[in-house]
Amino acid sequence: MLAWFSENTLLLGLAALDGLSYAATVFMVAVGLNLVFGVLRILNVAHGSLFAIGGYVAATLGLFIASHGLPAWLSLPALLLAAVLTGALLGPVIERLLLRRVENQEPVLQLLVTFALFMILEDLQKLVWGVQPVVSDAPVRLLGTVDVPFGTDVIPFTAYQLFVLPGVAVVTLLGLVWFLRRTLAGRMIVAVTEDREAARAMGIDAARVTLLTFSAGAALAALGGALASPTASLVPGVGAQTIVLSFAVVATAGLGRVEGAAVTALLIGLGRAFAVYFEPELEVVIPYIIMVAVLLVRPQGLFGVLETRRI
Amino acid sequence: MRRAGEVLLVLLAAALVLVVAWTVPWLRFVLTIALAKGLAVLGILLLLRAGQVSFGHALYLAFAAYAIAFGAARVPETLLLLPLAAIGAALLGLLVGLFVVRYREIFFGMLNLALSMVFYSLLEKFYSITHGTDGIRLPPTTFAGQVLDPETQGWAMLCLALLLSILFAVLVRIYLASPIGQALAGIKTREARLEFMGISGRRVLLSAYVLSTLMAGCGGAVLAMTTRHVTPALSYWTASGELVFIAILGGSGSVAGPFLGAVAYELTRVYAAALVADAWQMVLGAVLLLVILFAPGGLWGMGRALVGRRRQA
Amino acid sequence: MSVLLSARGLRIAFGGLKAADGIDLDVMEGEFLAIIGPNGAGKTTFINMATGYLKPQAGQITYAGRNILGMTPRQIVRLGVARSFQLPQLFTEHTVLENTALAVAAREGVWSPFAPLLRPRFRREAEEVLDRFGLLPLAGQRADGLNEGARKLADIAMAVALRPRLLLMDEPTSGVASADKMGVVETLARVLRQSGVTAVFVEHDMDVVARFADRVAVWGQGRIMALGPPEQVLNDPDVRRDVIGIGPGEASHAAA
Amino acid sequence: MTSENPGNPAGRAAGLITRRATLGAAMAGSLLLPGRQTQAQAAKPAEIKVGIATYLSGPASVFGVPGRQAAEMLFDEINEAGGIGGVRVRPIFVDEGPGVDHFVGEYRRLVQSEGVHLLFAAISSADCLACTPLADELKRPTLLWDCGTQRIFEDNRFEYSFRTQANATPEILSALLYLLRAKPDFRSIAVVNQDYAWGRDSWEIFRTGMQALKPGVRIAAELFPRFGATDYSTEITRLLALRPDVVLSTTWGGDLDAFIRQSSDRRLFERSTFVLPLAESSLERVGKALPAGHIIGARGDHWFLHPNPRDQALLARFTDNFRKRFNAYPIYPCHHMAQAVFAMKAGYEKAMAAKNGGWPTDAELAGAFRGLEFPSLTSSVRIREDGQGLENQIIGTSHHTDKYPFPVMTDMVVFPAEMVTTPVGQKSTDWLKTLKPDIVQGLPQPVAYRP
Repeated sequence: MLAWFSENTLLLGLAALDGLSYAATVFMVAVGLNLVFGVLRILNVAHGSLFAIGGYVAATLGLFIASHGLPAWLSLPALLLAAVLTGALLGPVIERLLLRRVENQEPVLQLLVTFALFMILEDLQKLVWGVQPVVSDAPVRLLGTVDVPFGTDVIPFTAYQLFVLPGVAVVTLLGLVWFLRRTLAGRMIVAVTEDREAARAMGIDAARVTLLTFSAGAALAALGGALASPTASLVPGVGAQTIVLSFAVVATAGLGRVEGAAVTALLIGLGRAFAVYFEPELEVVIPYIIMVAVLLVRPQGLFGVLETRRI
Repeated sequence: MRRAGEVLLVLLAAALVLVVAWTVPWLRFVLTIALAKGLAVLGILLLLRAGQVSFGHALYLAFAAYAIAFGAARVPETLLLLPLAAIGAALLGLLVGLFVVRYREIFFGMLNLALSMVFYSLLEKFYSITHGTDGIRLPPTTFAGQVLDPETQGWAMLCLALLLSILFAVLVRIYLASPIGQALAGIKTREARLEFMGISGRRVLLSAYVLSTLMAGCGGAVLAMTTRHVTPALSYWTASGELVFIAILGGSGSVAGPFLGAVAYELTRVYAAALVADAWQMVLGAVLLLVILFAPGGLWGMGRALVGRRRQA
Repeated sequence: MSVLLSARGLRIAFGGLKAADGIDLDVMEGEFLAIIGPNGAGKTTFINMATGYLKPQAGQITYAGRNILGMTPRQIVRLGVARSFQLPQLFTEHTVLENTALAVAAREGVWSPFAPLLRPRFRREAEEVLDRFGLLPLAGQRADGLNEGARKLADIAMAVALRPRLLLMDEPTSGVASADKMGVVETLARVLRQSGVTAVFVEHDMDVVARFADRVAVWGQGRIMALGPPEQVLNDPDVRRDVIGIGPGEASHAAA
Repeated sequence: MTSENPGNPAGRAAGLITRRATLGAAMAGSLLLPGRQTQAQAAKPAEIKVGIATYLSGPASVFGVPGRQAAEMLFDEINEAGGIGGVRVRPIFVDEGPGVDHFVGEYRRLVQSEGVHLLFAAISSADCLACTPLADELKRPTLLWDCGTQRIFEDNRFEYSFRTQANATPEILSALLYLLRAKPDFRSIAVVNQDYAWGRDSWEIFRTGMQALKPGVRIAAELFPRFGATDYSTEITRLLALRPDVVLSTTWGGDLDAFIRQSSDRRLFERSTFVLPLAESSLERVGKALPAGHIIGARGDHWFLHPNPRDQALLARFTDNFRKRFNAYPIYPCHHMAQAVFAMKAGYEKAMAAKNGGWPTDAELAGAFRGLEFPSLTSSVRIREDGQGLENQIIGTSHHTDKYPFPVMTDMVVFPAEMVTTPVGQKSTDWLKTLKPDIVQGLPQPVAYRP
C-alpha cells in the first residue's frame, strides 16, 4: 500500500514536470491571442497560422544555419529572430490592410476576416514550405538531456523541455506584466483593454495601441511556433489545431488577462499530464472540461471582470 | 402585392434549383447538400440577430446525422427518422441551451465550440460503436415504406430539402416578425432594457437557440441521408466556422441569405477544387474577404442593392 | 392616501462613496415625488435599488406592501413598477414604433410567435402612446437616428406603454431642448395623471420640480436631507445653498 | 423487360441526351455540362480520364502529394509509350482534405461531369467506405489505391471497387509476426497511436493477433494522443518510467517524425524496442534520429532496396526517375499509386484481349479487374474474387550505414500475401483469433542489408 502510494507520488512529480513544460507551450500559444482580444476585441482565428509561420520561419533559419556550417548555438537566437521577423512583418500588414478596414463593422465580420485570412495563409504556407514535415532540432540537440531521478531509476528529460520552454514562458509572463504595468505603452494597452472610449477620451491614440498590440500578439504567436519547432514537426493543418486550444484558454482566462492565460495554461498543462498518467482517454477533452467548469463557476472567466453597464 | 411577388420569387428559386439539378445531374447532390447546410445556417442567422455567434452549431448537425446513421440500421424510414433526429437535436439544444444562454459574445461562442469539440471527441472515443473517423455507412432509407432506386432517392432528398428549406424560411420569418423575434433582436442592442420591460433575455435566446438546433438537426438529417456516410469531422470546429462563413456570405438581412450563401459556397468550393485543387482554401478565403470588405451585406445585400439601383434608374 | 413604495434604512456604498447611508422614504399612491440633489449623490442608485438592478447592502424596500428586496428587475416590473433611464435605453436597430410596440407586447406577454409584433392592436396602442408624446411623426424612424430629446421621450414612452402603477424616471428632461421642456413635462404629467400613475422622478430643473412635484425629497450625503411640498423645500435656505445653488439647476433657474 | 427498369443505364442515357439537347445549350461553362453516362456499347474514347482522389491539404498531404507526384510521372510514362491501347491517359486530381461530404460530391462530379473512365480513391478510409457503394450505383470502376481499412470487403460485396494493395490486417499482422520472431521473449508492450480510426483499428488488430499468438503479454499502457499532436513529452516520460519491452506505434506523418525525434532525444529507444509499421515513409526526414535495431515497415513490400524484386531494373528506374524529378525517395504511397496505375493498364489490356481488341464497357473493365494479376514495382499483386488485393509485406530492422543519410532496413522479411491476409469471407478479428503460434516457425528467412 505504502509502496503503491510512494510510487504514485513519484509519478505525480513526473507528471507535474511534463505538465509544466506543456503549460509553457500552451501559455506561449495563448497569451498573444489573449492580449490581442483584450485590445481589439477580435478573436483572431489567424493566430494559429501565425504560430505555424513562426515555426516554419524558425525551422528554415535553423536549417540554413546547419547547412551553411554556422555555429549551432546560433539556432537558439534564431528562434527569437523568427518570432520578431514574423511579428514585425506580418503583424502591421494584417492590422493595417485588413483589421483596420473593418474596425467599425460588427464583431462577427471582424472575426470572419481573420477566418478568411486563416484559410488564405493555410494554403500560402503550403505553397512556400510544401507538405512534407519540416523540423530543425538543433536547439534540442545542443542542450542535451538532464537525468531526473525516479526512485531507483532515472528519467532523461531534454534540457530544452525542462528549462528553455518554461524559462521563456516565465520570462514572457514577467516581461509582459512588467511592460503592461510599468511602461507608458503598456499602460495605454491596459487602458484601451479596460475601456476603449475612456482611453480615447484621455487622448490615447487607440490606433497606435491597436497596431502595437496586434504586432506584439503576432510575434508572441510566432514565438510559440518557433519554440515548438525544434521538437514538433510542422505540417499543413498545424495551425487549425493550435487555434482551438488557444480559444479555450482565452475564454477560460478572462478577456485580455495575461495572468489568466498563465493560470489557465498551468491548469490545462497539469490536467493533461495527469490525464495521460491516470486516465489517458480524457487527455483530448481536458481543455474543454476545464473551460466549462471554470465558466460554470465564474461566467466572466478566471481573471475576467464582470462588466456592469451604466444605465 | 408584395407578398405575391415574394411567393413568386420563392417558387422561381425552387424551380431554378430543380431545373439545374435536372440538367446537371451531379449538381443535384451538391444542391441537396447546400440546402441542408442552409437549414443549419438559418439557425446561425437567428442567433446572429441576437448578436451571438455560435462556433459549435455543427454539433447539432452531427448529432442528427449520427442519430440517422444509428436509426437507419434499425428502421430505415426517412419520414420517421428525419423528425426523430431533428427533435433529438432540438432536445439536446434545449439541454445545452439552458446552460449556454447565460453567456454572451465570446463566452457563448466558445462554450458552443467547446461542447461541439467534446462531442467530436466522444465520437472518436466510442470507437467500437462509431468506428471513429472511418465513420458509419448508412443503408438506403425508404420513403413512406417505398424502396426507391438511387436516382429517385436523389430526387426525393432534393425535394425534401427544398420543402424543409421553404418551410423553415417561412417559419423563421414569422418568428422574427413576432414579438419574441423582435425581442431577440433587442438582445443585440439593449438586453438590459428587456429585463426592465419584464422580458427574460435568456428565455428569448433559448427559444431561438432551440429553434436553431431543430433546423441544424433537419440539415444534419438531410445531409446524412444524402451523403450516406457520417464521420466525426461533421462536428469539428471548422465545420461550425463554415456555417458562420456561409451566413455572412449569404447575408444576414434575409431568410433567403443562408440558402443563397450555402449554394454559392458549395459551388465556389466545387469549382475552386476543380480548377485549383491545390489552393481551393485560398480561393474561398479570398471570396469571403472580398465579400466582407466590399459587400458586408452578403450576397443578399448585394442583390438588393443591384435591384434597388435598377429601380432608381 | 396609502404608501405605495416604502424604503427603510437603505445602505449602499461604492468603494468609499456612501450613495445611500440610511435612506427612509415613502412614496404615496398617486403622488409625483421629485428627488433632487447634487450630482453623484445617489439618486439614480435609489431607482436602481427600487427596480432590482442593485441590491442594497442593508435595508428594506416594500412595494404595495410586498417585500421586493432580492427580486429581479423582471419580477419587479411585472408587479407594475416601470422605469425610464438617464441614458435612453432604446433598441437602436428598431424603429420608434417597434420599440414602443415591444413594450406593449412585453406587458401582454411575448410568447405568441405566430402573430407579428406590429399586429393591429399593438400597433394602435403604440401609436396612441407615441401620439401622446408627440412622437408619432417619428414612429417609422430607427431609434439610433433620433436626436437626444426624442430619444429621451421615446424612452419614457416605452416605460409608459408598460402601463405601470409606479413609474420611476431618471432625469426625464435632461437632453430635452429647454424651449420644449415645459410642454413635454406638461404632456407627461397629463398622461400620468389621466392614468393615475404614481411617479418618482430625479430632476435637476427646479422649475420643473416646482411646477409638477407634489413633494420633493432632497438627497445629499446618502441621506434624505429634506422632504416636503416644493414651495417649502425649495425655499429652505440650506437646500438653496447646498443643492440649488451649486446644482446644474442654477442655469435653468436663472434662465426662467 | 429492361425498358421497364428505371435503373436501365442505356435508357437513362438516352433520356439525358434529349434533356441535354433542350437545356444543355443554355448552360455555359464546361463544368456545367453533364458528363458521359454509363454505356452499354463502348466506343474507343479520345483519352482515358482518371479521377484521382488524394490529400492535397491537411496533415495527410504528406502522403497525398507524393502519391500525386508518382501518378503524374507514371501517366507521363504511359503516354510517352503510346498510351493504353493507343489511347492517352489523363489524371484529374481532387483533394480529399475537405471531408467526406465534399468528397462524395466530387466523386459524382468526376463521374457525371468530367466523365472519368475510372477512379483511384482514396487515402482516407472514410472516403473509401463512402465511395464504394457509390461506385456500384454509378457503375464506374474504382480502384482503392491507398486506404487501409479492412472493413470494406469484409463487410460488403461490391461489383465495381477493387483494392490494388493490402489492408490493415496484413500490414499490422506481419509486423507482429516479425516481432515474435525477432524478440520472442518480450513480456510487456505499450502502444502510442494517433487518436483516430487507424490508430484504434491497428491496435485492435495487433492486440487480437498477439493474444492468439503469445497470450500473457502485459499491456503496460495504451496511449492515444490527439491526432496532429506536436508534443509527446508526457507520453515519453510515461514510457520511460514504465520501461515496456516493446513500444508499438502505427503513427505516421509529422506526428511520427515528432514522436521518433522526441523519443530519440530522451533515449527511449535505449529502453524499449520500437515497432513502427509506417516508419518507412518518415525515414528520410527523421534521418539517424531513429537508431538501429528497431522494427520498421512500409504498408506493403515497398522498399527501394527490396532484397529480391521481381524486376530490379524497373524498381531502380522508378526510384531514380522519381528522385530526379521530385528530389526525394519514393515512399509507400508512391508504390501504392504505381500499383493502381499498373492495375489500370493491366485491367484494360485484359479486357481488350477478352474482346479481341475491342474497347471494353465499364462493366467489362470492372470484370477484368476481378482476379487480375498485375506487376508492382517490387513483385506482383493479385486481386482476389472479393476485390481485395493480395500484396506481400516487408518488415525489417533499422540499420545505419554510411551510404545513406537515413536508416535502411536489414534482416528484411518479405511475408507472402497469402500467409498474412484474412481469407475470403472471413472477418479479420475472427480470423486473427484462430492463428496458431507455430505460424512463426514458417516465416521466410530474413535477408540482411547488402551494401
